[in-house]
Amino acid sequence: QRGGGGGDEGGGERIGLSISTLNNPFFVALRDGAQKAAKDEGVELLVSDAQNDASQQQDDIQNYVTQQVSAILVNPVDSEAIVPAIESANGADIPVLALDRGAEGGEVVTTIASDNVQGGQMAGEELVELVGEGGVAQLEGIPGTDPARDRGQGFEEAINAQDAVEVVASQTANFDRNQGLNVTENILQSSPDVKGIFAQNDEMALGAVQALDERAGSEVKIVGFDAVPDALQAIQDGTMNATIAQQPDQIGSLGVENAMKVIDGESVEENIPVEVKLVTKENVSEFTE
Amino acid sequence: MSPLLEMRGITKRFPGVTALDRVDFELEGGEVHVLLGENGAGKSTLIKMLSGAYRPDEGEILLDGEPVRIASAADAQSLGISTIYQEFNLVPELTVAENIFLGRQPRRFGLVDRRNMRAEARELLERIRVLVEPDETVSSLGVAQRQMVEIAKALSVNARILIMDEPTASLSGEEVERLFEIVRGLKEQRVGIVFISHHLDEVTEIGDRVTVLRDGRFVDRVPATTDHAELVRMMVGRPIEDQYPRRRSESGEVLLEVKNLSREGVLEDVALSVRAGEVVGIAGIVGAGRTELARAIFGADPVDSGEVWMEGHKIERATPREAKRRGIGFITEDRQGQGIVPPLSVAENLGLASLEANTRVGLVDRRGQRRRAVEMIEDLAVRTPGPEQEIRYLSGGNQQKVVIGKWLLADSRVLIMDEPTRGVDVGAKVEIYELMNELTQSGAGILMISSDLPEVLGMADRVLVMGGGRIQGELAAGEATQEKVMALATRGTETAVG
Amino acid sequence: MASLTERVNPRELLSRGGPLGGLIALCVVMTILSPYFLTFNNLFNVGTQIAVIAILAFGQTFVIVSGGIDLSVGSVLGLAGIVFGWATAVANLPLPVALLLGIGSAALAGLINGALITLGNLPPFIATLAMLSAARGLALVISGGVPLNPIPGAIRTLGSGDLFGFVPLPVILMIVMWALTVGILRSTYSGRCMYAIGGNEEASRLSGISVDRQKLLIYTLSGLFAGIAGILLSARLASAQPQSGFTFELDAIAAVVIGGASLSGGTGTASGTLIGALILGVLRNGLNLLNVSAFWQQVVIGVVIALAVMTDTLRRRRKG
Amino acid sequence: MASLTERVNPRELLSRGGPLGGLIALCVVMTILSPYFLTFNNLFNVGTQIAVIAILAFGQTFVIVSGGIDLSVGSVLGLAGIVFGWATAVANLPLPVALLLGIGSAALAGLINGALITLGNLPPFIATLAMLSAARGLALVISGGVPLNPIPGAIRTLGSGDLFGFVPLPVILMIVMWALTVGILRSTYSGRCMYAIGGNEEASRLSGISVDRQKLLIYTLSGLFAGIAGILLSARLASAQPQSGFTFELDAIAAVVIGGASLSGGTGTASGTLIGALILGVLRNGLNLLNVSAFWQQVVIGVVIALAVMTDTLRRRRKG
Ligand SMILES: Nc1ncnc2c1ncn2[C@@H]1O[C@H](COP(=O)(O)OP(=O)(O)OP(=O)(O)O)[C@@H](O)[C@H]1O
Ligand SMILES: Nc1ncnc2c1ncn2[C@@H]1O[C@H](COP(=O)(O)OP(=O)(O)OP(=O)(O)O)[C@@H](O)[C@H]1O
Ligand SMILES: [Mg+2]
Ligand SMILES: [Mg+2]
Repeated sequence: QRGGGGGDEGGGERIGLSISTLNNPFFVALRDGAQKAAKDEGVELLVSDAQNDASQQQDDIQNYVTQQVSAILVNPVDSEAIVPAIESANGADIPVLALDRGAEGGEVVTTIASDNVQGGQMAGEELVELVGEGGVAQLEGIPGTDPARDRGQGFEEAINAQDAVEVVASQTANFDRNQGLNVTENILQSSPDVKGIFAQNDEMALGAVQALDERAGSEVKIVGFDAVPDALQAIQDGTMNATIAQQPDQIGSLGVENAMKVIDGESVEENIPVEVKLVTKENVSEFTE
Repeated sequence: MSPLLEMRGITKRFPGVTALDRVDFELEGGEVHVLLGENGAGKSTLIKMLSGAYRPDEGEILLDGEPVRIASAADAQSLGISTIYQEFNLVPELTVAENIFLGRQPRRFGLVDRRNMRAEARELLERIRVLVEPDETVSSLGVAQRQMVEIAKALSVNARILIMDEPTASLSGEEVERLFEIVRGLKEQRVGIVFISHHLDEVTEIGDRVTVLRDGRFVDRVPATTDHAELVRMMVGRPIEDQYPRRRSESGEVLLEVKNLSREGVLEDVALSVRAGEVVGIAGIVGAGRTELARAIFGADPVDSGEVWMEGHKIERATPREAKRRGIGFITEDRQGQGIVPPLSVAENLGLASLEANTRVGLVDRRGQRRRAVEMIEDLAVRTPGPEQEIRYLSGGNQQKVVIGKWLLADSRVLIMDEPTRGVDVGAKVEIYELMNELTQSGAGILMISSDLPEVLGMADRVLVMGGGRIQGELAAGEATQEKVMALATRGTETAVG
Repeated sequence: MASLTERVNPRELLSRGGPLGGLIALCVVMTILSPYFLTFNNLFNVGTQIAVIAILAFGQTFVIVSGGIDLSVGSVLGLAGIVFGWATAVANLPLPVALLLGIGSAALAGLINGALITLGNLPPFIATLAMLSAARGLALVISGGVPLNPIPGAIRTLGSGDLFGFVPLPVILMIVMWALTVGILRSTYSGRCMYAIGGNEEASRLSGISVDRQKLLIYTLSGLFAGIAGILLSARLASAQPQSGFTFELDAIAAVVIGGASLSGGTGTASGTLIGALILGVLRNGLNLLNVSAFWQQVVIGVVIALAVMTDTLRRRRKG
Repeated sequence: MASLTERVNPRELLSRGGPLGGLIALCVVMTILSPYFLTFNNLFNVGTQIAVIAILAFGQTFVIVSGGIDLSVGSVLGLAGIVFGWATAVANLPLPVALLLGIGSAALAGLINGALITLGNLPPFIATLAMLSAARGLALVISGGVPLNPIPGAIRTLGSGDLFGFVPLPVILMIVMWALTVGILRSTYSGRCMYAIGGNEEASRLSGISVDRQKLLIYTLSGLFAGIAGILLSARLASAQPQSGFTFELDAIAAVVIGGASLSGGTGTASGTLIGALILGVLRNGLNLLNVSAFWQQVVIGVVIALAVMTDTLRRRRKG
């Protein structure tokens, strides 16, 4: 019965946005993006901050359900703990859209998140660019986790797309800086002449920087992922060459736009990837504030 | 017709030791066959071949003339062999009832039938007149009671062969009598009984035949009526004239003084003193509170009131460490649980109490420790392949010697000995008595707790008799007799605790 | 002592079933501090959240009572989930077969633990540590590192459905497993053997108990319980995750030990373990409700665990 | 046995210092499989990588020999690093003071463990589990969850520098700590008490050892070693990470137990622990050199750990 009412250009529609936490600039940006889009779309956007508290978030969503909002945007604190909340929304047949993090259960119309595959691909292409030719190594994240899988997939696609650069070693360092250091040291034993390293997150990349010390960034190119402050610093210092930054504001705006589509009964993709950006010495200043 | 049990040419080697060397043994139904031998002679090892704990390296075992293979305790049980081990083999966390029927719990519909088990246990305990509740956990029992539970456990299977490895070591007079009644009953039922003990009078009282072992070798098989001197000669290889060679030395100034020591429900206003050169004996029946008294004096248990003075100094914060530093030593009655440190070597165990004294700026004088240990091993004639041997592998009696040696090395000026010769062979006993003499002559004092009355009467200069947690009376060496002691001891029992 | 008579009425529990006192105190404090805490909804919520750990911990109880330790339960849980997921989502086998395979693989892992310990003569810590690594690896190999779904609806209901419209099925399953554990520990021959072996292995052997066979059984049971927990978890997540169960072993062991069992064996009860799991669950749930910052949460958890258990041990000591 | 005369010549080690046989076998296999393994460079590299775990494990050896367990070493390591990082990077205190604070905080954490166990009468597992959580939380609170750097150059050299141009300083530090541990265990009063307490606590107490005081010392030592390891780790990473040391406790305990110590106490040697750490290190290094896929690595690690220790226990058993 609801949803058809898209006639009067969405007026009176209300969308609930439940954010995992706002003590993190990434999610603040996500909210801003959503609010901007809401203004453009002319809908009312309710925002709640779960402060990284799963059960708090359940209550937030429960409130949205009782307030009969037209759609719920949820950025789960925990993709497992969120399931009951989503199910209760499903029960009241309010469409739910997941932002940045997926949900492990319940019916989610669409999941809008950074495109880790694309990020991995960009990183791969950048590394090929930097290295030119020769062997490179990959530091994998925790086996079996989504980011590890997607970033790895993208990276391999980029490498397979050409044949000047090949992957001589690919080992897991579990997203951990210390293991990044150890594994890199070990890889350097078996393949002393690697020209570059792609680490599936910046922590491991910074570990690699330690392992290579003065060779880092110069003789051996290092590309990371996530654009954490330490990594941006390293890029400025030239010990790292590049990393991948996500675009939280876009996740927010796309969330609202697609929520409207759903309300108006249009169908949307099950997964909506959001562009990621390559950070290099040239543009690093844009990301450090 | 062939004997009930026959062991031929049994040999058992352990790293560094040949415990048994081609030993023969036989047992008739309805006979009590005593195994006699010094500590470390191989008695326990021999019977462990029958109970399935060890397998012989050589030799064969025949039951009713049929060769049998006893690979596990289960095998032994199915052959009708039941064993009371020298070391306690109870599960402290479990109840008396469950320990008795361990591995054989009565079941209904595949489930353990508690009620039934409890009933059977109570029935059994009453039959052998042990006053413990089937529901008590073993950890709450004293050594004496534990021993009785072990006996009940062994009796709970109707065995054709019953093996008893020093069952009387931790029992006092009347309990021993109770045990012997049971044994006589079993003889009626043609049960064959292997009986190990270091008390020769028990041998004559209950035994039919005696097999003597020495250094793991078969010495001889004689009727139990053989006189003690002869038995001792076979065991030790030399005659022993005086079994209680007490050499009194004129007692000097008071070393240890205990003033009105009391602990709720355990000790009641106990006062005693030990002078230099004196052996003070404490007699009493099990449960009298002697062990508790000893522990209280040594600071091992808290007390409600009372003072302990050592050489004129009041021991303020009563802890074992303080007591030790003041020069008190304590040989506990529970050797396994409180005496030895099983994984450590003989030398390490010997050095334990003197460790602190041999430490300079935090560093232990290990060479000295080791040298002293080696000397002590010789002085006490401890049977061990070497000072490095883990003490858990020593025979019971030899472990006891090590525990005593530990305190000798800590040169304590007052030694509290709780059942010091429990499980120690006649020869070694005399050695320990001689040691007590040397100690007292060198001006030390000894407080000797013992359930072995002849020992108390033989060695003590003064006898304190405990009952119901209080000192019921004191007897001078001259006037003390079994009767007088027992009279005093039982006077306490109506007020007995626990 | 616990082994003697584990009744389930509170007074007994107070004296043997571990730190019930601590749990009650904790609940009282939470009720005072947060209006959300003492609601049917939230309590069932806690129950649902601890169900998986509790079932793991029940299996662990067998092992710890018998004087061993099983570090592999977390990984084995993951393995069971993946095998089950593979059987349904990839091989499209009928549900019963899939369940059999999932739980069976876990039980097999447990059996191997037992074999390594008895035949291989390895310390339980090493044997199960090896399995911790191997089982996790296998789960990754089988799944290719990706979550396997969909999980059949029937199973998903087990994760999210409820009885009489308000008792969550995971809680039901947990209670069933608890009862089963109580029964095994109290009334079966093997249960009694666990206490005996844990209390004095040599004495047990000399009493004719075939210790090795019992140990094989004990570790197999632990694996079996881990398998059931694994199915439940993938039911709740509506997907089988190769990583699920990571570091659960610590929670499981903690629940057992907080519940009053001793790692040296011979003591421990199912009810104690349940209380241990509840303490952990209530604590985490409560800290969320009070929305304590993530960092301080860990500090508080540490402090509260210590306090909760102390109430227990100090009381015991007072009792002498 | 081990406790009495721990010599360091290979034959002794073979019989007491844990599975040296397993380590040698492992090295032989690696040498055959990978040309890069048996090079000075790589061996030192292995040494550098195990240094942190080995130092943790040395501290853990004291605890395990005395019959306890310390789960908190990983978090305490992290805490020490963060306190040190805060002192240098945030509070700009002079290096010696910073070191004192960092290592001191770790020792204090250990002392608290000891107090909880002796005065608080908590099982070591619970006390140190609580500390595991609390110390991690504190590290996060102090650091605000972000890495703290820069670490002063002098310390960074400790992480990356080397002696005579080829012996890495972390290896030197590890060897020094090993020697220290050997000395403490073999020749100090407290060292001997550790074996006694682990072998039979009551007998030790009744031999006049003040068990409580010794335990306080033992857990403080474990904390102290964790502190030193923490400084070393932040030196290697040139940054103090609030999360560093996560799950290290498992590696540390594993190294000790693989090294032949029994969790029931009374046995264990510094050399055994070193061998245990080396087995873990060589294994991971080798798998990297062979570029084994992440999934299979875990399977292999599990299998090899089991095999390595079995060589040891089976030989012991053969000796009867
Ligand atoms: N498991 C073992 N390992 C090594 N040596 C052992 C082991 N068991 C016994 N021995 C040695 O075998 C010999 C015989 O020991 P056994 O216990 O049979 O003596 P025993 O006659 O029972 O002495 P006691 O009267 O003191 O009990 C002793 O020298 C003992 O050290
Ligand atoms: N009748 C009893 N009831 C309860 N406990 C007893 C009884 N008899 C002995 N015990 C326990 O046995 C142990 C030793 O007995 P206790 O010290 O009380 O007297 P004792 O004279 O030293 O006995 P023992 O002759 O065994 O040394 C103690 O721990 C005590 O608790
Ligand atoms: Mg014997
Ligand atoms: Mg006594």
